Amino acid sequence: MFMTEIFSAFLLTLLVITAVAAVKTRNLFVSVMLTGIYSLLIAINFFLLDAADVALTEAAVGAGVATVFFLSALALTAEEERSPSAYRAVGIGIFIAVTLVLGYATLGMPSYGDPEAPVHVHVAPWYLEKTPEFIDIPNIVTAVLGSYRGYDTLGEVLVVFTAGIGVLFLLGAHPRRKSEPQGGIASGENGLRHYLIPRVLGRLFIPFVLLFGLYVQFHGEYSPGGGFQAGAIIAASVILYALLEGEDRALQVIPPGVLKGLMAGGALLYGAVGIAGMLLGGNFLDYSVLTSDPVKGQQMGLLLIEAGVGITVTGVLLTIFHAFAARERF
Amino acid sequence: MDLALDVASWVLMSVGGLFVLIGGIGVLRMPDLFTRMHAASVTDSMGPPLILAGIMLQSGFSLATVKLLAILVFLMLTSPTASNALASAALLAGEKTLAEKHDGDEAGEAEGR
Amino acid sequence: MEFLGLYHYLVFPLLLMSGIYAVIAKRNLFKKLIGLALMQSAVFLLYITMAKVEGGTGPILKPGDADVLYSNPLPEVLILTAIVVGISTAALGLGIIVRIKEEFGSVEEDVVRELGGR
Amino acid sequence: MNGVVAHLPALLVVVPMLTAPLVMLLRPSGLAWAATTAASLCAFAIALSLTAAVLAGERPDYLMGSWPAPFGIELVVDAVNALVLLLVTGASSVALLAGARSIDSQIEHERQPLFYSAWLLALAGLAGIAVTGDAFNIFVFMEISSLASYVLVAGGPDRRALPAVFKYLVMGTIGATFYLIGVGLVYMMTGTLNLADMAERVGQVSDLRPVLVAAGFITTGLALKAAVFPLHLWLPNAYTYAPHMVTVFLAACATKVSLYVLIRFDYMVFQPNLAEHGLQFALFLMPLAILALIISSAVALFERNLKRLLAWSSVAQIGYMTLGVSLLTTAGVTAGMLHMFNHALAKGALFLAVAALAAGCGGVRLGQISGAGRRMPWTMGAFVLAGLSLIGVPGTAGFVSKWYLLSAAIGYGGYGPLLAAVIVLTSLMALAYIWRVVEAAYFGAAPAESTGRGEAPPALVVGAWAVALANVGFGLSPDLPVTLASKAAGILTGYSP
Amino acid sequence: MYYVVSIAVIVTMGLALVRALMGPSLYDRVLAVNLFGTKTVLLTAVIAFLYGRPDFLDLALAYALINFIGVLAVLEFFRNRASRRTADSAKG
Repeated sequence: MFMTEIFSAFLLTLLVITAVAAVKTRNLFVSVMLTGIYSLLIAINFFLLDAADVALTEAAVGAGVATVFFLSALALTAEEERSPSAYRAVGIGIFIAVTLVLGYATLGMPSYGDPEAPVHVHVAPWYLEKTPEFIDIPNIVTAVLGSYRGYDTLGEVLVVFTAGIGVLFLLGAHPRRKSEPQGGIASGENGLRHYLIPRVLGRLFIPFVLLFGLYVQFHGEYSPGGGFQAGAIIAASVILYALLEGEDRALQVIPPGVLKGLMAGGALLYGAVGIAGMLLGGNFLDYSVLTSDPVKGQQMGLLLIEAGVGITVTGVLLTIFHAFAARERF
Repeated sequence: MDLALDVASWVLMSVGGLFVLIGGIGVLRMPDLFTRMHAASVTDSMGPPLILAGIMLQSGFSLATVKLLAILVFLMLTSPTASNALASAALLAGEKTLAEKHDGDEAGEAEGR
Repeated sequence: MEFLGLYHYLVFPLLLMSGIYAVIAKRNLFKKLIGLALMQSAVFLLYITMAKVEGGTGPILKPGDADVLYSNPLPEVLILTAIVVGISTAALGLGIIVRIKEEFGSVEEDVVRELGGR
Repeated sequence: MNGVVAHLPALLVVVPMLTAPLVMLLRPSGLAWAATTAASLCAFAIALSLTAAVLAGERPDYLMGSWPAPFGIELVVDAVNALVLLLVTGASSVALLAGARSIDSQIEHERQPLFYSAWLLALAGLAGIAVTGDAFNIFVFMEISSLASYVLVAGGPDRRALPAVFKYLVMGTIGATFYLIGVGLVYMMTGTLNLADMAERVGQVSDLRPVLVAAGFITTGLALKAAVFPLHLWLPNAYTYAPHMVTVFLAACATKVSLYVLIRFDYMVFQPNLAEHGLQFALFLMPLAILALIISSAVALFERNLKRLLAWSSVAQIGYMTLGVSLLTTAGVTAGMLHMFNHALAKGALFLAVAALAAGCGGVRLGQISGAGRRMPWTMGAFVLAGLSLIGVPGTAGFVSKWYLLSAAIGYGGYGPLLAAVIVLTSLMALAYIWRVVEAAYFGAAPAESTGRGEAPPALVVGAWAVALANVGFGLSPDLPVTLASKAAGILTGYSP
Repeated sequence: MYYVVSIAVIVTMGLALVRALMGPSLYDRVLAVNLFGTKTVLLTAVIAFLYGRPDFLDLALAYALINFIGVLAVLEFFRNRASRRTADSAKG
């Protein structure tokens, strides 16, 4: 695997160059484009480091949805960075100090890929060893995410939910409805309608993207994927629709009330599964008690909570997208 | 049989890689946006079919082949679309073609760097 | 080999610091958020790097294969969480920026400060 | 019934956390307030019963999903976090009960369900941080509480709330990221995320350099979140421009929860295992605490906005807590924990009174409240009582913690008397800045245009008085906080052999 | 043989990055980003086989979808900006 090491090193170098360029450029649009590249690069690196689930999430969330969000916000603010940098000396000073400190820490770290490193001999082997017995699904990441550390994941769903609440709170309450069709991104009547080819093709693709999202959602126990990735992909498909047909049409398909319901419903579904565990005599988020067979119960619990995650993530990402898109430019 | 398959996928993948590389060099070296776009479309339309076909020969017939086919169809449809849309956007925004001998004081030019 | 492994660990502070530099030294609020995003992804890299086992493969069990070496699933799980936290923070920050632009007419820190916001 | 008791540590977090999505969907905002208050009171009741259990010598713990400890996530309640839990749930409940009218006047109706939902999330997040025994879980709940508090602060009616909240967001995210780096480095060296397991395994680590760096990152990150002195820049503006009730809630507990994590992590994981780390910790925190005390009190002396004055005073008071903790003695930690509790009482009452003043005078600048003492005698009465507690006058809660702090400082030996002198000096400064408010309120001429208004909404005044009287109550019979704090100090210092 | 293709693709990615950094126009950068995206798809597909885990092909598929949406979002941004500019100049 020596060659992949070289690949990895080369890609990491590109990563550093991209990051520096993204910071240095004064044009914010270019900066956003470069962060898109940065996301793709770091996702490939995750993939090279065997983290397929993370690579999928980073690509869907970082390169896809985040870029759309940044662009929609950029459409509402200024595109050029005007003020020169300040506190440059402070910045560089901290840069050097922290780099040295972390370099110092590097000296004591276990060498890269060492199978005897502490992370690989404690806790983690237990997951790899016991999952077939307790939960019996091939994707250990999903097992840890949904069951062993399901409480973290519930917290994470609520972080997303909070972000949705926050954006709605900031932008949603008095959306300045547009008087002319030139608001934020994807506003107006027609979106990309006059681009005939993308429109035709895009419409062709939307069902497939949705299908793929559902596949990622429900196949997450067997292959990379799960609620977050699926939520992001499904949200992306609706965003695609909004880009092609205009934001209003997309809102007709899934009205804001439904989006709110999705946001809350997913989190509540997750919580309900946890409480069901409690009522049936286990602890909170104990899925083994859901059915008479503990392994089946775990699998059912995982399926349900992943669905909850997917629903909330879809709802929140779309809510945020619409909140930006409905805003009139200043 | 295996040998023939190996040779075939070797050839396909190498040629595909070559196209990708040529296109990449073209994107770097060509003088203006539209010629660069032309170079990029070489990598998009010649690279994926050859490379993915090479992989398909290796993988035999399985779920992976179907996925590869899906990726291929997807790439073959989306990249030309994206190129087309990009070109028309650039053209609408006043980006000049090489033939029009642009002066370099266009809005797009000033925004770079 | 050893050097290449070390390289992973050294890239992490560089990425982290380019993000922090943007947060400290840039006065454009949008750029600060981009800096935050870069910074967070750097941390993701640290975690995933430590999950890798030499000669291992992704932690999705292969049916029927008994003695396969798998990489560590736990950091992956943590980073999945952290990625979602990152996008949530970014979205909220963007929302605030849009509101600042509406209220103050600018997203430059010094302009906003002159208009009374600190 | 026994079954429910076993689930209490989880329910404490789960109840507000799962009420939040429901509240968002409630249409009439009165209903949203009622549901939020009910959930908050429920959490408060749970916190009380957990505290009772802790006082009875139990140590309630809970395994999430029934997975055994280092593999799953474990919740642990002991004296240290029982104190913090009481603060968090209590502050939220009091602010909600007293401030329904105040919130109603500051947040538009259609935004209120969202606001209350964010409030519950902040509550769940803060309680979740305090109750968990897992390092990464702390990060997740820290993010819930931070994002929710950004939303709450951004609800402020003044447009200057927005830049303030942006700064809060940036600095909070840097803090959380630093914490995440630190946890990552410790995890790399120990392979575990459970705090107790971590504390055990750090001792067996072959190379301690990454752990040392991790300690630095975690301390810096949490110090940012806790607004320890030079990293406090986000705090004054965020508290000033937030809606009044949010200030009451957050000022009473948000920074203290981060401080709790800082103390817990350092005393539990790092100090027993890193040679000389206790000293490094003290050397890092003590000078900062002294600077915080002197500089922030001085700034507060010259501040004309009442809320910002109190916010700067909060930065100074965090200095007392870190000072106590940095002494590394049982007496010092007791004093620090005790002050955490008492300061929350005093600040809560003060900010409630300020909210009442704002309602009665139309503003919180010193010029606007002049003459308020005559028109709003009840409100100003509560303010003065709480102010006395903040200064540390005998008979109030503030006196108890100052007393413990002074005796801890003098018992410290060496330059202990010098520290004691700093404590006395800054208490005098507190006297001065509280006096400025009192002077304006009682002896200033009332501005002509606001003479028509009278006393504030009764709920606010009652709330302010209730908390102010609690200050007196806990000043006269300080058994509960003192027992909890000394138990907590025993646990914390007991980690180091 | 996977290595050969990977090297070609990775080098192309490097070239695309150079173009993205050089510009000069915004469209050049978008072109480079798009090129970078499709090359990422290819690289993931190849690496999935290089690692002997064809089940990881889902990633490549996801990248292909996301990449297309990203480019459309950029185009929409441009279209929007153009209409904003006309509005601005109309306002004077």
